[in-house]
Amino acid sequence: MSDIEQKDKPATQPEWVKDERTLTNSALPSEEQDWFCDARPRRVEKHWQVLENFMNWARAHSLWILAFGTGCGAIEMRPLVTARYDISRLGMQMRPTPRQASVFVIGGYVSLKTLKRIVRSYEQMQGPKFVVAVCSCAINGGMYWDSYNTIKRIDEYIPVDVYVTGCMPRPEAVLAGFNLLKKLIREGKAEGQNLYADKFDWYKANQKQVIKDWNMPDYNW
Amino acid sequence: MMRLQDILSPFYVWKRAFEKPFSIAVLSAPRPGSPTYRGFHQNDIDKCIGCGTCAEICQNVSIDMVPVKEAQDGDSGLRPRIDYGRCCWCALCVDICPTGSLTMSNAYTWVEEGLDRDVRETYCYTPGADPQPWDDEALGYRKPEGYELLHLERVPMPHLAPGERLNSFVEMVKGYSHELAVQEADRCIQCGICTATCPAHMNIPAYIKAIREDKIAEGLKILYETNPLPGVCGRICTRRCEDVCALSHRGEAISIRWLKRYLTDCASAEDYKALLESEIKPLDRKIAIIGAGPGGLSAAYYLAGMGYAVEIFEQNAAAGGMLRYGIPEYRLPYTKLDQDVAQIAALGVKFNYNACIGRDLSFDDLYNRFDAVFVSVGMFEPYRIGIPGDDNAKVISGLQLLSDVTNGVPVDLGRRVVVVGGGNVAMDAARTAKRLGCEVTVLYRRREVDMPADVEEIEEAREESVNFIFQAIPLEIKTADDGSLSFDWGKAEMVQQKPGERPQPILIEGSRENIAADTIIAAIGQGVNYLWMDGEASAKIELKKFRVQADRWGRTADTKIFIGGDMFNPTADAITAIADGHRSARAIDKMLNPPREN
Amino acid sequence: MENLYPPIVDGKSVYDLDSQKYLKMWQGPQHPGVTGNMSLELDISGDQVVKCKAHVGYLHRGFEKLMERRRYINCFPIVCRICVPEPDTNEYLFAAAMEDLLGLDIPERAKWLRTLNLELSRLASFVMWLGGQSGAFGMGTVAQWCLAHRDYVLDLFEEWTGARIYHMYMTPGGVRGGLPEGWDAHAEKVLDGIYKLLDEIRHVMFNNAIFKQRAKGLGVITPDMFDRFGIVGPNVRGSGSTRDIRKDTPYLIYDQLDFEAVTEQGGDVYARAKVRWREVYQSIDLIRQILKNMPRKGPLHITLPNVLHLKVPAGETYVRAESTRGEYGYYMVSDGSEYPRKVTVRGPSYTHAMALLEHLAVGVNTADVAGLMVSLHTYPPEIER
Amino acid sequence: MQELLDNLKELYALNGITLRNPSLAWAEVTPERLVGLLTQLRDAHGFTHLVLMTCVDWLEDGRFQVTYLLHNYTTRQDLGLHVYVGRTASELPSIHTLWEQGRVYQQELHEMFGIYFPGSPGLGEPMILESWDGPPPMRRDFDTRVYSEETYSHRQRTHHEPEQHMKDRLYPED
Repeated sequence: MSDIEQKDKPATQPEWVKDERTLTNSALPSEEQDWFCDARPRRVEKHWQVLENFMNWARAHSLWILAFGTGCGAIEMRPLVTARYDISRLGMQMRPTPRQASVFVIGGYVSLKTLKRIVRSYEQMQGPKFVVAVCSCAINGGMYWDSYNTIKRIDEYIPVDVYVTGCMPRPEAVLAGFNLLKKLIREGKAEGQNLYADKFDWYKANQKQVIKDWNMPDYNW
Repeated sequence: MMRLQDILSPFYVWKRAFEKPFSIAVLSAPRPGSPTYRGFHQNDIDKCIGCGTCAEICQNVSIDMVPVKEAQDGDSGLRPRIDYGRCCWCALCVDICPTGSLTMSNAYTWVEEGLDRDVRETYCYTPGADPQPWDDEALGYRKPEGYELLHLERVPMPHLAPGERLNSFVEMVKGYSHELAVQEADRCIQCGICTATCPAHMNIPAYIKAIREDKIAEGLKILYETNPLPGVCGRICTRRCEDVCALSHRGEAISIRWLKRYLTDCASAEDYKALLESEIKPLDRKIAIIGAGPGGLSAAYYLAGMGYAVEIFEQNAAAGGMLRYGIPEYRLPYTKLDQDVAQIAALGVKFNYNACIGRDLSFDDLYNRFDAVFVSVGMFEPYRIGIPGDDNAKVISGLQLLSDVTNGVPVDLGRRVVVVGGGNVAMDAARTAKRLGCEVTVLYRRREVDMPADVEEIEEAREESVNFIFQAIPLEIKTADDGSLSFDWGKAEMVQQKPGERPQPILIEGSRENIAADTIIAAIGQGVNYLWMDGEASAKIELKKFRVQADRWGRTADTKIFIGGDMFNPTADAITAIADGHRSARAIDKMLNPPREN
Repeated sequence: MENLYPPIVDGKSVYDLDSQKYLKMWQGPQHPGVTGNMSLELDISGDQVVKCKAHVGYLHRGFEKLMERRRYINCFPIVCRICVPEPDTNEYLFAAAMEDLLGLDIPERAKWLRTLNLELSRLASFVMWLGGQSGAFGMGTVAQWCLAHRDYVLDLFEEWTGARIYHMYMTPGGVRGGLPEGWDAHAEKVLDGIYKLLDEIRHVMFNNAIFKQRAKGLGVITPDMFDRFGIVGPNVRGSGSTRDIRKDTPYLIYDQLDFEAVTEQGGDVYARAKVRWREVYQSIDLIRQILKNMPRKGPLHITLPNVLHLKVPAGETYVRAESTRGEYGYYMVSDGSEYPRKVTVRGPSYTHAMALLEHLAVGVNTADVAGLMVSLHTYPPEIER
Repeated sequence: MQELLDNLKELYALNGITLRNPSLAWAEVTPERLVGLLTQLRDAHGFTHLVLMTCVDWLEDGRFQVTYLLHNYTTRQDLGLHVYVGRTASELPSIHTLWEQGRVYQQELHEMFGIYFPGSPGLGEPMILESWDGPPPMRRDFDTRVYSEETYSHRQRTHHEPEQHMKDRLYPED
């Protein structure tokens, strides 16, 4: 991945506060200062290995999906969570709020307007959190490769742990993606959250490059 | 108004508790896709010709053509590489594939871990070349039977009926009308595979496009870029381009030759004139060209276009060479040839007729007077049959007959004519004899499939009720008492002498049959007349197996002498001669390297 | 006009939205109570919605722009993406508009197969809608049943066309292939299952006291609103109208099928649910009729001029079909070139989810907004394309 | 249909009347007479249903063609009205008072083409596009492909054209 050049900024500001469009606590009236989190995301350090293995095992068996149908991929999530494919057998279910969810399924193409909501939702999810990108549109633009309003690669904006290609991918293919995710989690390789923390500036710069009316805190925790 | 029933009714759902659940056991073994599922692509890499039609129709630009094999005639060596970050599984690529090599398996699962890598690279592969688990999957989407995005059948060319054409030398192929030509041009998929195979590398897709868009003047200009005798080639070209046409794999090739003919036929005099309008800066260099056949005319056109002063020396009374004296008028009307020649003459090329080098003029003289000499004298020396009695006056060569008819010399063939040979000259001679009112029998040493003549020519000869005797080896020609000829021949069998080579006809011992004839026409090939190599100038030129040695640019051992045409190239057809002329013209230009402005 | 925004008395809004007495609440885009990726901006007083504004555009891909630069044949795979749950209407209408401009008539058998495809797709969409409507009122059981049965229909599609969701089956000029062997029996089994399911839905949903209490009288559409808001499809049929394009201006072979437009009185959520529930019966019946009467032999496709450089004569046309949501239309303008000049998609959700929903949501309990929105049967992708 | 159009032709100066088929006709009207005509069609002639409103950009002619398609539920006929308006500072009368959904259509046309409809509620608010800083994207002079390539990262193609590739490989010097 190519790194975006870092802009020069006054040393007094945190380096990831990119421009004046960003909302910061200090800019708000005092009674509203606890609205936003001013901190940047932090790496989550590993526990003691045995404990970590146990935690990973537990995480892998309790994946709660954020019920946010971002694109046409959402249509195959419904059979997946209902009787026919019934992924509750795998300890997975849909949750209506990011606070309760640990898996974000990006369903295909992402328009600019949705990208903003995706970033907010992703940042509001509590760690450990994982992203599964389904459909070819999330990989390289898919059939909207020349559309002015959809981004072409979701991994430039949020870290993606697992990809599933297809248009639409069948529920079984999505399921295979979840199985791979579980495997990665058990092996301790699903480190998207830490990647986001490490390369936060890069992700932010990419996000701000396409979201022209950035009017929220840089990190919506 | 609430009723008790409304409160109890939902409990109906409890009965479902005793029913079989909907859930399927997908968790252990995923269900396979249906037998016609549109999954990941498969490609039969040997069947694929790399025409790129799949990439052309893909609206997602998900198909790239990448080199996998060596390019060769009819195969670009490219193979489609598919990006599954773009593909939408619409299967238009499968539907349109001209060879039918591209299909889809019913495999649908492909997951990748995504962190810190560019998945766009992993989600790309060349089906058939990069091994994938589903390569041998028998199920999956295939183009449904009878469903066709391409037009596999050629628009039929109107011909004169056999009965009609036997009476005259009027051109038998009528030519496409505007509608038919556009319809035929519309079939073209513009892949460009044919361009490499055409000896002259004519830009075939471009001029077919011009026909489709009804831009005749533009099309004519494209033709003249690589071929100064388009009117001729549009009629008698051996059209190797059509052999490799992408559509010929499952259907009939585009009638490239007839489309070219359509262009020249419907181009107006203004269109032709417009081609001459670009200004040519005359150069102070003179080129002599020996032989006004296709090779010589082509070289003359391009050299004159570059500004050279070009003079052509032709032994006959008119230009065209084999085109005029070897091809009967019902295939190539002289007016068409004259038109193409006139276009070349209009560039300022000087024609010297009845000027045979070695007889009327000396080669040394030309060599000294001109800056370069291009020799394309063609092959006008017919071979003899080489059996006892072939020196009889009633045994004539096919070429003799054809040129006599061209020159208007009265010929008397009698009633029964036997033609020996299986090439195009044999067919032309046979059909010319037929038009002169004879009964014609063609004798050929090998089988019909081995005949070097065009399939269409054989077919048309049959329609004109020419008889064929195959696997017949000539033995002897005797004169009967009534003055007619008696031709003895023996039956041959085809023997595979070496594996991989074509079978040879071997005379069956003791077989001897007889056919009566008034005239026997030998059309078993021609050789080169080396009369022109008389003086000192040509001393440097090497001959090997009766062939002048030169490189592919026609450069001989003497830097000033270039050769081309039938006497040089092994295929001995008009389009190759034209290509030779064009190539040599550029080689001559390079050799002389005259000063040019800017 | 007077009902669209909060009531105005003496030139002032009854609800003073600037007084901060009202809570502003966003429902969506990430919310289980909206259909797809769109959002509602609600002003609430207590439990009651006093103002609703629909926000769309989360799924905008610029189809009409993309189609301007794609050849006609290349538009055919992308149009089905305009509506995810019922893509076939798009395929049919695009093909129909193109065939109208080209002056083509497709083979009889292709017409039957197209009708079958459309009807099956309507069936799947309605069944999924029933699940959505019940789910929006908290009856998850029906949603589970419906989604599973819809999946059986998708299996039928997969067997027939080679794909579950985006079938890309109706190509301009006809259809891609015939029915596979044994498909009829498989279809009959699935239809039978849905037929039984419908009866269970009647017990669990339509006879359910809770559903009746919540759905009756909610979101009433009155006949005077039909044309003012451009309401079409089951939404008007739930208010006593018999407008049904399949019946009124028959296309394909609908005129050879025996059916009547389904209509209910009441105009509320309950009536609309009833209409759609009955339409599933109708679809099953129509599919059975088609399978019974369909010609089994004959050409499926006419060969178009080479699709790689197909030019469509200049002109403009409008074709319409009855989708599950009502009138779906394609307005196609050709300038005689290889690319369409303009293709405008008229999705029924366009008016339902914007002007109409904003109107109906006023005065509704917050908890019922989801149910109301589902009852209008809107799919966001066809609003913004 | 023909009869109706003949009647209206005089009154509303209709132009370019084309009958595509017995139930679908197109006609051209000037912006000034548009609202009057639409009102009369709706109230007097039964064309009560506004099917759609859309715009076709005739870049070559330098004008927009705004199409109003009306449907008559009684006679099952469609009538499409074309209104031509220049591509710069385009302005058309608003029809939101005639049909509620006219507001939505007008909002979209304003956003996608930059046509101004005075008086239409919420016209200036972004509807579909958010944070869009380019020209109205549905205009033909806006090239979505170029924009997309400049704004987003794409895979580099490795495509070879067969014809050129064969030339490079088989006869490079010809």
